[in-house]
Amino acid sequence: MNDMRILERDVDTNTIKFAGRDVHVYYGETEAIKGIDVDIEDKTVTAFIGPSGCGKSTFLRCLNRMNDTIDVCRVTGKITLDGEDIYDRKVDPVQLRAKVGMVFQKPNPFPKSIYDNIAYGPRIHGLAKTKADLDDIVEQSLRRGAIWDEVKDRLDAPGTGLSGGQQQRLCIARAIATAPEVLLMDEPCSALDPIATAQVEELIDELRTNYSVVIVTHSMQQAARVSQKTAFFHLGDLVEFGPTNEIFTNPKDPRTESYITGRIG
Amino acid sequence: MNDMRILERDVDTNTIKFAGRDVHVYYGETEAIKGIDVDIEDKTVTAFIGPSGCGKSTFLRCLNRMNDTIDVCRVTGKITLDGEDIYDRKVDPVQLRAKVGMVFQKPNPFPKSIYDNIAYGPRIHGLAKTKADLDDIVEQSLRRGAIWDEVKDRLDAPGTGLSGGQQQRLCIARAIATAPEVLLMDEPCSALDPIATAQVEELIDELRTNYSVVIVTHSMQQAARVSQKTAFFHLGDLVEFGPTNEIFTNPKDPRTESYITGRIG
Amino acid sequence: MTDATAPSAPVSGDAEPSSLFTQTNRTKRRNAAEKRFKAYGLGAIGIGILSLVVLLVSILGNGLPAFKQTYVVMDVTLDESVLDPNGNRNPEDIAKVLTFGYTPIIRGAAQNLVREMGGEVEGLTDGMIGDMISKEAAGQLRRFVLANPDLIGTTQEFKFLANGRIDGFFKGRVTMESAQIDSNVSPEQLVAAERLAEAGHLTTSFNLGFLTAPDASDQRPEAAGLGVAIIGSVYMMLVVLALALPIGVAASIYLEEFAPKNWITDIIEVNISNLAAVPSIVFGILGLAIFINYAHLPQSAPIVGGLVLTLMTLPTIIISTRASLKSVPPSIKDAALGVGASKMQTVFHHVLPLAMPGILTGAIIGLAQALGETAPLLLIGMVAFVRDYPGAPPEGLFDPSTALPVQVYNWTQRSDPAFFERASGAIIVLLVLLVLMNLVAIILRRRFERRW
Amino acid sequence: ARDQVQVAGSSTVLPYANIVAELFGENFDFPTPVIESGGSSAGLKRFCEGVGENTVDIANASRSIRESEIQTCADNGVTDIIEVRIGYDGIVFASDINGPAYTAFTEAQWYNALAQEIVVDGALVANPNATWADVDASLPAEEIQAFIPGTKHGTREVFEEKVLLSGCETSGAFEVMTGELGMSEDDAETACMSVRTDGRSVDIDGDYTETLARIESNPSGVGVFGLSFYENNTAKLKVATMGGVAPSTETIATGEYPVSRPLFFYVKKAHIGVIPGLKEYASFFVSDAVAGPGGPLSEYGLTPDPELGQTQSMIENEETMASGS
Amino acid sequence: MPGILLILILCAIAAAGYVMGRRKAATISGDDNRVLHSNKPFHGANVALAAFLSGVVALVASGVIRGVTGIADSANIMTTVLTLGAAAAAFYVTLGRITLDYRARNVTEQLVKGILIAAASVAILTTIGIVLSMVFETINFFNQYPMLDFFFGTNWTPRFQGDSDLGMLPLLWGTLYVSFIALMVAVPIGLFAAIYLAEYAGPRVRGIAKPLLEVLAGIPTIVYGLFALITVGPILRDYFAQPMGLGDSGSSVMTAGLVMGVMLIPFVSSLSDDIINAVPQAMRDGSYGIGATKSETVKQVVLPAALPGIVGAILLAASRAIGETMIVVLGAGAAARLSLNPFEAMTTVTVKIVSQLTGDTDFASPETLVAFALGITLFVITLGLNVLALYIVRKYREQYE
Ligand SMILES: Nc1ncnc2c1ncn2[C@@H]1O[C@H](COP(=O)(O)OP(=O)(O)OP(=O)(O)O)[C@@H](O)[C@H]1O
Ligand SMILES: Nc1ncnc2c1ncn2[C@@H]1O[C@H](COP(=O)(O)OP(=O)(O)OP(=O)(O)O)[C@@H](O)[C@H]1O
Ligand SMILES: [Mg+2]
Ligand SMILES: [Mg+2]
Repeated sequence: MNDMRILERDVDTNTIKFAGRDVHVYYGETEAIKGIDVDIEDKTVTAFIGPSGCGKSTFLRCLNRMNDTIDVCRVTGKITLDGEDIYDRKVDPVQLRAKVGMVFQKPNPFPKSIYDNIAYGPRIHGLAKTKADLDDIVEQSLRRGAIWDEVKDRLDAPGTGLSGGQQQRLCIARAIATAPEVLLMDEPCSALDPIATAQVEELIDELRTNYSVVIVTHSMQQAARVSQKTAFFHLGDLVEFGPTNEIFTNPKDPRTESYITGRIG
Repeated sequence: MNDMRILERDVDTNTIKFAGRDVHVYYGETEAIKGIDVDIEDKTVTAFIGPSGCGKSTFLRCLNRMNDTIDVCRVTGKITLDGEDIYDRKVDPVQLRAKVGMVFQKPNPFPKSIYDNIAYGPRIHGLAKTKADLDDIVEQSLRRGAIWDEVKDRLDAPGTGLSGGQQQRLCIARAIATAPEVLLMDEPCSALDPIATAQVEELIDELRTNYSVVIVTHSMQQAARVSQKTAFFHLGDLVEFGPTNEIFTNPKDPRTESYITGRIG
Repeated sequence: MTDATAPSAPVSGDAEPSSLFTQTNRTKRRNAAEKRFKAYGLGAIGIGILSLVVLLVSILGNGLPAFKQTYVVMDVTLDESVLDPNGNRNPEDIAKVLTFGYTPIIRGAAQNLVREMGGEVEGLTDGMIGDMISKEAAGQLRRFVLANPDLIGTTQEFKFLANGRIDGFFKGRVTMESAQIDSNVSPEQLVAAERLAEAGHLTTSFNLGFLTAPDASDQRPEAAGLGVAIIGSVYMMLVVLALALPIGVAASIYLEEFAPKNWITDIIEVNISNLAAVPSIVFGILGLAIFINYAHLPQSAPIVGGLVLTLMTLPTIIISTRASLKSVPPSIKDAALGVGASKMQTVFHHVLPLAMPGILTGAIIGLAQALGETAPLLLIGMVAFVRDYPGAPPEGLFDPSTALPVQVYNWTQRSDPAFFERASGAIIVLLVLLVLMNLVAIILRRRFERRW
Repeated sequence: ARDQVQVAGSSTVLPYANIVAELFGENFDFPTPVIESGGSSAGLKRFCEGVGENTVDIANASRSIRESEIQTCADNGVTDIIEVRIGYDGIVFASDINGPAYTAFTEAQWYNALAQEIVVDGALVANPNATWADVDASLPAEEIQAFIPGTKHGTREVFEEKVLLSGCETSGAFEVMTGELGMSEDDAETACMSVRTDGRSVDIDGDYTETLARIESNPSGVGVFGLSFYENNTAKLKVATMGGVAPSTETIATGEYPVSRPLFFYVKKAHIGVIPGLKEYASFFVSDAVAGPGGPLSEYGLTPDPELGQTQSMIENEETMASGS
Repeated sequence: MPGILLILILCAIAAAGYVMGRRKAATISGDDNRVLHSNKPFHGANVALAAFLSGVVALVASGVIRGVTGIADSANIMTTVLTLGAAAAAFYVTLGRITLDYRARNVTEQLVKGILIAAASVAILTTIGIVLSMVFETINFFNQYPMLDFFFGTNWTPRFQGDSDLGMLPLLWGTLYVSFIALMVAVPIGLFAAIYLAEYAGPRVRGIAKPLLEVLAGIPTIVYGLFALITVGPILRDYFAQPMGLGDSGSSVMTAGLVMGVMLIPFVSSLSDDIINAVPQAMRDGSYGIGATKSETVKQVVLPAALPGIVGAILLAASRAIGETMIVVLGAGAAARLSLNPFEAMTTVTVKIVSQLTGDTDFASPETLVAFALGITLFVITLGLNVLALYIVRKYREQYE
C-alpha cells in the first residue's frame, strides 16, 4: 500500500525537512519559546531533550500547527517544511497534519473502539479501498505499535478502557496508520515497560529509513539509542543542537553539560 | 502541623500496612488481577513493576478503592489496611482515601488555579485553620513536589495550562498536601526529566520515614533506587514479591528474570 | 467556590491514627453532609416525579371519560315527503333540504322509540325527548341520504350520538340532582335514558370519533374530535423537526467551533439566549409579518405554524447544543486533528457524537415546547375552528388546520362543561404524541450516553 | 387559490360563528369556513391588512368598527365593508349555586360596591364598602369579591357603561359630582367608571370558564358572564336579576334587561365572488332559520335582532357601510 | 406545489453530481486516493453541494424578487428556469474543475461552513425580524402615549375607552417576582435532580427518571394553570396567606411561581445532567483520590467545570419563566401591582402583551399598541440580563482537558 510513496521518497536523502527560523511562541503574555533556529533533517531521528517545562512540547506542536487549537497561543518567526512556509496563509493545516503525524504526551485515544481508533485516519484519507485493506492497515499498525497481541481479541472494546501504556501504544499505532512523512512523538515511551520501549524504539528506527522522526524524551539513554540528532532545550531556548553522540560526549554549552551529567539512571 | 502525627506514628515500625489475600479484579468478563496475596509494609517503599497492561495500576487502585468508580470493575478477595478490611461494608471509602493518597498515571489537574489544585485537599479535610496556614501548606507541598520555583509566580494560573511534567508534579504535590498515611504513585516520574525525577525520588525517600509508599514504575533503576520491596506483576499474577535487591539480583521466577534481564537502559 | 466544609475543625482530633471503622467527627460531619446532599438529590427527583404523578392523575381522571361515548341506536323512517318533496330522487333537489328539515324526522323517531318502550315518564315532553339526541344526527342523516338516495322511504337503523348531557349522565358528570337545576337537561330525560339503556338502545362504547372527528361547535360537545388537530400538530412537528433540529445544530456548530471568538460572536451568543426569553406570542407577530404578509403563505396553515414554532424552538436547541459541544474535552479534538482530520471532520466525527445526548435533550425539550404552544398560533390563524381535514403532505401543509394545544385551549373556553372533559382527553392525546415523538430521541440518547 | 371562507375576530362571537360554520359546511358544498378567535381588535387588524387571499374575509366583532379602524382599512385598500349585526349578547351576574344568596342586584349597588371612589355624604371618598351588606342591607353580609371582565374585553365596556355609569347616575352620585363637587361631565364619567383596585374586584383577562373556575375556588364571589355561558352552566351558577329583571333572550330582546350589547361581523366586499361561499355564508348566518327566534343561535343564547330582515336584504344587495349610511 | 417538485429535482441533480464527481475523481487519479489532494467522496460532495446550493439560492432569490415586485404566479416558469439553470451551471463548472490538485475538501468544507453560517444567521434574522415587526407599532404607541409615563409609571390601569394609565413598572416587577420565585423552585430542584441523575443514580433509575421529568416540560401550560388556580392557590391561601395575615387572595405570585417552577424543573435538570455527565471521569478521580466525598467532588470540581452549560440551562429556564403566560394568568391573577407580598395577585409583562393584543379594543389605540412597546422593552431588559450572564460565565469558566 504505502510502497509507492516510499519509493518516491527514497530519491532525496537527508535533506532538510523542517527549518525553523527565529521561532517565538507565546502563551498570552508569557514567552514559552524564545527565538529558535533549527534544521531537522529528513530520514533522521531528532531527539528533543531538556528539563520539564522548557518548551519541548510547545515547539513540537508548532511543527504541525497543533498550537492553532490553543486560543492564547501565538507563533512568530518562520517554519518551513520542504522549503514551504507552514504558517503561510495559503497552507492548509489539515494537509500539513496529514503529512506530519503526532503522538501526544498524554495518551488521548478516541472514545471509540480500538479498531476505529486506528481505522479513523486511513478512512478519512481514503487509504483503504476495501474493508480487507482497512483490516490490514489496522493490524499492521497495531503490530508496529507493539500492541497487537494484547488487543487482537478485543478490537471492539473501547480504546479508553486500556491501561496507560496500552493507550500510549494505541496512539502510536494510530499515528503511523496514516503513513505520515514526519512523525512527531512527545514522550512516546513514558508509560512503557522496557520491552515495549524496545519495540517502539525499533519501530522508530525502522521509520527512519523512510520518514523523519522527532521525539521528545526525558531518557538520555533513549535519546542516545535512537536519535542521530539531539536538541537541548532550556527555558525556552534551544541551547544546543547537533549530532547526538557529540552532544552527549562533548557538549559545548555548560547548561547542556550540567543537565547531562546531572543525569540519573 | 504534621509533626504531631509523625511523632505518634513512630511508635510502630515496619508492621504490615496493607495485606491482600486472594484478590481478583474483573473488568466485566475479563479478569485483570488473578488472585494476588501481598503484604505491604509500613514505612517502606514498595515498587510494582511489570510489563504494560499486567495489572499494576488496577491493583494499585484497589488499595484505595478507586476502582469503585469504574462501573464494570469488580473486586473479590480481601484487602486489609492496618488489619481492617477496606472492602468491608462499614468502611467509608472517603475516609480510606483520605488516608491512602494517590497520584494517577495520567496527570489530571483540576480545571482550577494551581493554588486551588493544592488547597483543595487540605480545605476539605480541614487541615488549615487560617489562610496563612493554607498558604503554607500549598507552598510546602509545591516545594516538596519540586515545582514551586516554576509556578510560584503564577499560582492563579489554571493547572491545566502547565506542561506535561509540571502537571505530573502538581498532582504529586496535590496528593501530599493532605498528608496521607499511605501514598500510591502510579508512574509518578514518567514525564519528568532526570533532575525532577531525582527530586521526586528524594521526596519518596523522605516520605518513607513516616509513611508507606507504593510506586508503580517502568524503570528498573528507579525501583532499585527507591524501593525496599518489589513486586513483579505479569498478566494479572503477582509472580514474585520480596526485598528489592533480592528480586533484582536473584529472581526466583524465570519470568521475573527474563523481564529484568531483558531490560534496557 | 467556598464550601460548607471550610477549614474550621480542629486538626488535633484527626491526628489520631484512626481505625477505618470509627469515623472521626469531621468525617461524620462530612458524611452527614454527603447523605444530606444525596437526599436533596433524591428529594428533588421525588418532587419532580410526584408533581408529574399528581398532574397526570388529574389529567387522566378528567380526560379518560372522553375516550368513551354514549350512542343511541334507533330506527329512522326516511320520509319521502320531507326528504324528497319532488319525489324524483334528483340529488340536487334532495340537497335542497337542509339539516333543519332532517331534525324533525330524527326527533320524531326518538319520540316514537321512547314512547313505544312504554312506561310513561311523567313530565317528559316531546321536545325533551328530541333533545336527547345530538344535533350532529341531522347532518349524519343528511349525508347518509345524499349518499343513498334510493333508500328514501325506507326505515333504516342508525347509531346516533346521544346529547352531551345524557352522555355525561353515563359518565357520572351529570346526576339527577344536578339535572334538577340544569336548564339543559331534566331528570325526566335521564330516566328515559336509563330505560333506553336497559333496552339496549343506548350504549356506551369506545369513542373513536374523539380521535378522528373534526372539532364541533359549542352546541355539540359530544361530536367534537381531535382529527384535524392531530393531523395539524403532526404536520407542524414534521416541519419543526425537519428545520429546527438541523438549523439549530448547524448554527451551534458554527458558533461554537468555527466562528472567530470576538465581539460579534458574543453579540450572537447573547442574542440567541435572548431569543429564548422572547414571549412566544411575539413569534406569532413575527410569523404574521414575515410568512403571511410578506411571503404570502396561506393563513391557518401548518406550514406557517411549523415555521413559527421552528423559530421559537431554535434558541432552545441552540443553547443546549452549544452547552454540550462546549463540554467535549479538547484532547479528543486534538487527537483527531493530529491524525490529519479537518476541523469539519473532527466536529462531525468526534465532537457531535459526544455532544449528542445534550443535543437530543434540547430537541426533546424544544419539541415538547413546540408541541404544547398556543400563543404564537393565535396570530397566524391556527387558533381556529376548522372542520375540514387538511390533505396529504406536502400540499396538506398549506391547508387550514388546528393543533392539539389549540384544541385544548379552545375547549377549555367553551361554555358547555362537557368540553372540559374533552380538553383533558386532548391533553392525554397530546402527551401520548409527545412521548411517541420523543421515544426515538430518548432511546438514541441512552445509546450515546456513555461516560468515557 | 383559497377555497374556504376565512373568519377572524371576537371570541364572544366565536361560538355563534362556529355553530353557523358547522351548519354551513353540513348543508352546502362549500368547505366549512375557518373561524379564528383572538379578539375583535386582532380580527379587525387582520381584516384591514389588505385585500387578497392571505387576508381574512370576515371579521367578527363584539363592538362596532371604530373610525380609526375604517381609516386603516381604507389606507390598506379595504374600502368596501359590509357591516352585519347578528343579534344581542346579554351580560349576566351570577354566583356559585351553593354560595350566598346573591339573587337581585341593581346598577347602583354594583356602582357602590366596585367604584374606586364613591360619594359619601356629598364628598368623594375611597370606596369604604367591604361587604355587600355595607352597600345595601338587603344584600348578603359577604365580602365583596367580584370577577369582572378585563379591560380589553368588549364586555367590560358594556359593564362600565350600562352598570357602573348608570348605577352612578341612578344612585345620584353623578349629580353630586357634576353639581356639588363641580366636576366636568367627562371627569365625572371617568370617576363613575373607575373600578377599585384594592383586590375586591378582579379583572379576568381570560374567558368565562376562568371566571367560573375562580368562583368555584372562591364561592362567595360574584362573576360577570355572557347569557349563553350561564345557560350552559345552570347547574353550577345562579343568576341574579338586575333592576328586578331576570335575564333571558326575551327580556333582552324587549330591552327590559338593561345589560346587553350588539354583536357584529364585517364582510370584505372585494372578496365576494373571489372566495367561494363568502356571500352564501353571510346570508346563511343571518337567515331566519339560523339567527331568527327559535333558531340554533337563539337556542344557544343569542338574542335575535328584531331588525334581522333589514340585515338580510343588506347582504343580498351587498350594501357597504358607506353606501348604507 | 411546484417549489417542492423543484427541490426534489435539485436533490436528484445533487445525487447525480455526487456520483459523477466521485467517478471523475476516481478516473483521473487511477483510483488512488493518495495522488489526489482530497479524498474522492469530497469531489463528489463538492459537485453535489455546489449544484444544490446554487439551485436553492436561485430559488430563494427569485422568490424574493417575486415577493418584492409582486409578479404573480405566471413567473413560476422564470423561477424554474432560473433555479435549474443555476444548478446545472454550478454542476458543470465544479465537475470540470476536478483535477488531482483540486482542493475539493477545502471547497466542500467552505460550502458546508457557508451552510452553517446561514443557519447561524437565521437566529440573527429572527431577532432583526422581531425588532422590525414591533418597532413601528412601538413608535406609534409612543406617539400617542408619553414615554416617561410608560417607563416609570407605577400605575397600570388600561380602560376600554382609552385615557388609560399604562405604566409598565408593576408589570416588570411582577415579571421579575414571578420568575424569581419560579427559579427559586426550579434551579435547586433541577440542579439537585441533575446531580443525582448524573452522579448517584444507576443507569436504570436514570433511564426512567430523566424522561419522566422531561414530560413535565411537555404538559401544556394550561394544565399547570388550572392546577395552580384550583389546587395550589386555595392551599396557599388557606394554610399560609390567611394564617400569616398576608391577605386572602387565591391567586398570587407565590402560586404561579411555585407551579411554574415545577414546569421548569426539566429545563434545568435534563440539560445540566448532560453537561455534568460530560465532565471527564479523570476530574472526579482526582478528587476522590484526595479523599473527597462525592458531594464535595460535585460541588467543587464537577459543577465548576460544568458551569457554562449549567448557566445556559438556567438561562433557558429563566427565559421560559419570563415568557410564560397561561400559568401566570390562572395562577397569579391579572392585577398589576407593585407589592412585596408574595401572596398577592400580580401579573407579568408577557401576560399583558397577550391580553392587550387579543382583546376587543381598537387596534390602533394605545391600549393595544402598548403590547409592542412592552415586547420591545422586555426584549431589551432580557438582553441586559443575558449580557450579565455571559459576563459571569466568562469570569468563572473552568476549562478542563
Ligand atoms: N477501564 C477498563 N476497562 C476494561 N479493561 C481495562 C480497564 N482498565 C484496564 N483494563 C485492562 O486491564 C488490564 C490491566 O490494566 P492496568 O491498567 O492495570 O495495566 P498496567 O499494569 O497499569 O499497565 P501500564 O503499565 O500500561 O499502565 C489491561 O489489559 C487493560 O487493558
Ligand atoms: N496551554 C498553555 N497555557 C499557558 N502556558 C502553557 C500552556 N502549555 C504550556 N505552557 C507553559 O509553557 C512552558 C513550556 O511548556 P511545554 O509543554 O512546552 O514544556 P515541555 O518542555 O513539554 O515540558 P514537559 O517535559 O514537562 O512536558 C511551560 O512553562 C508551561 O507551563
Ligand atoms: Mg511536554
Ligand atoms: Mg498503568
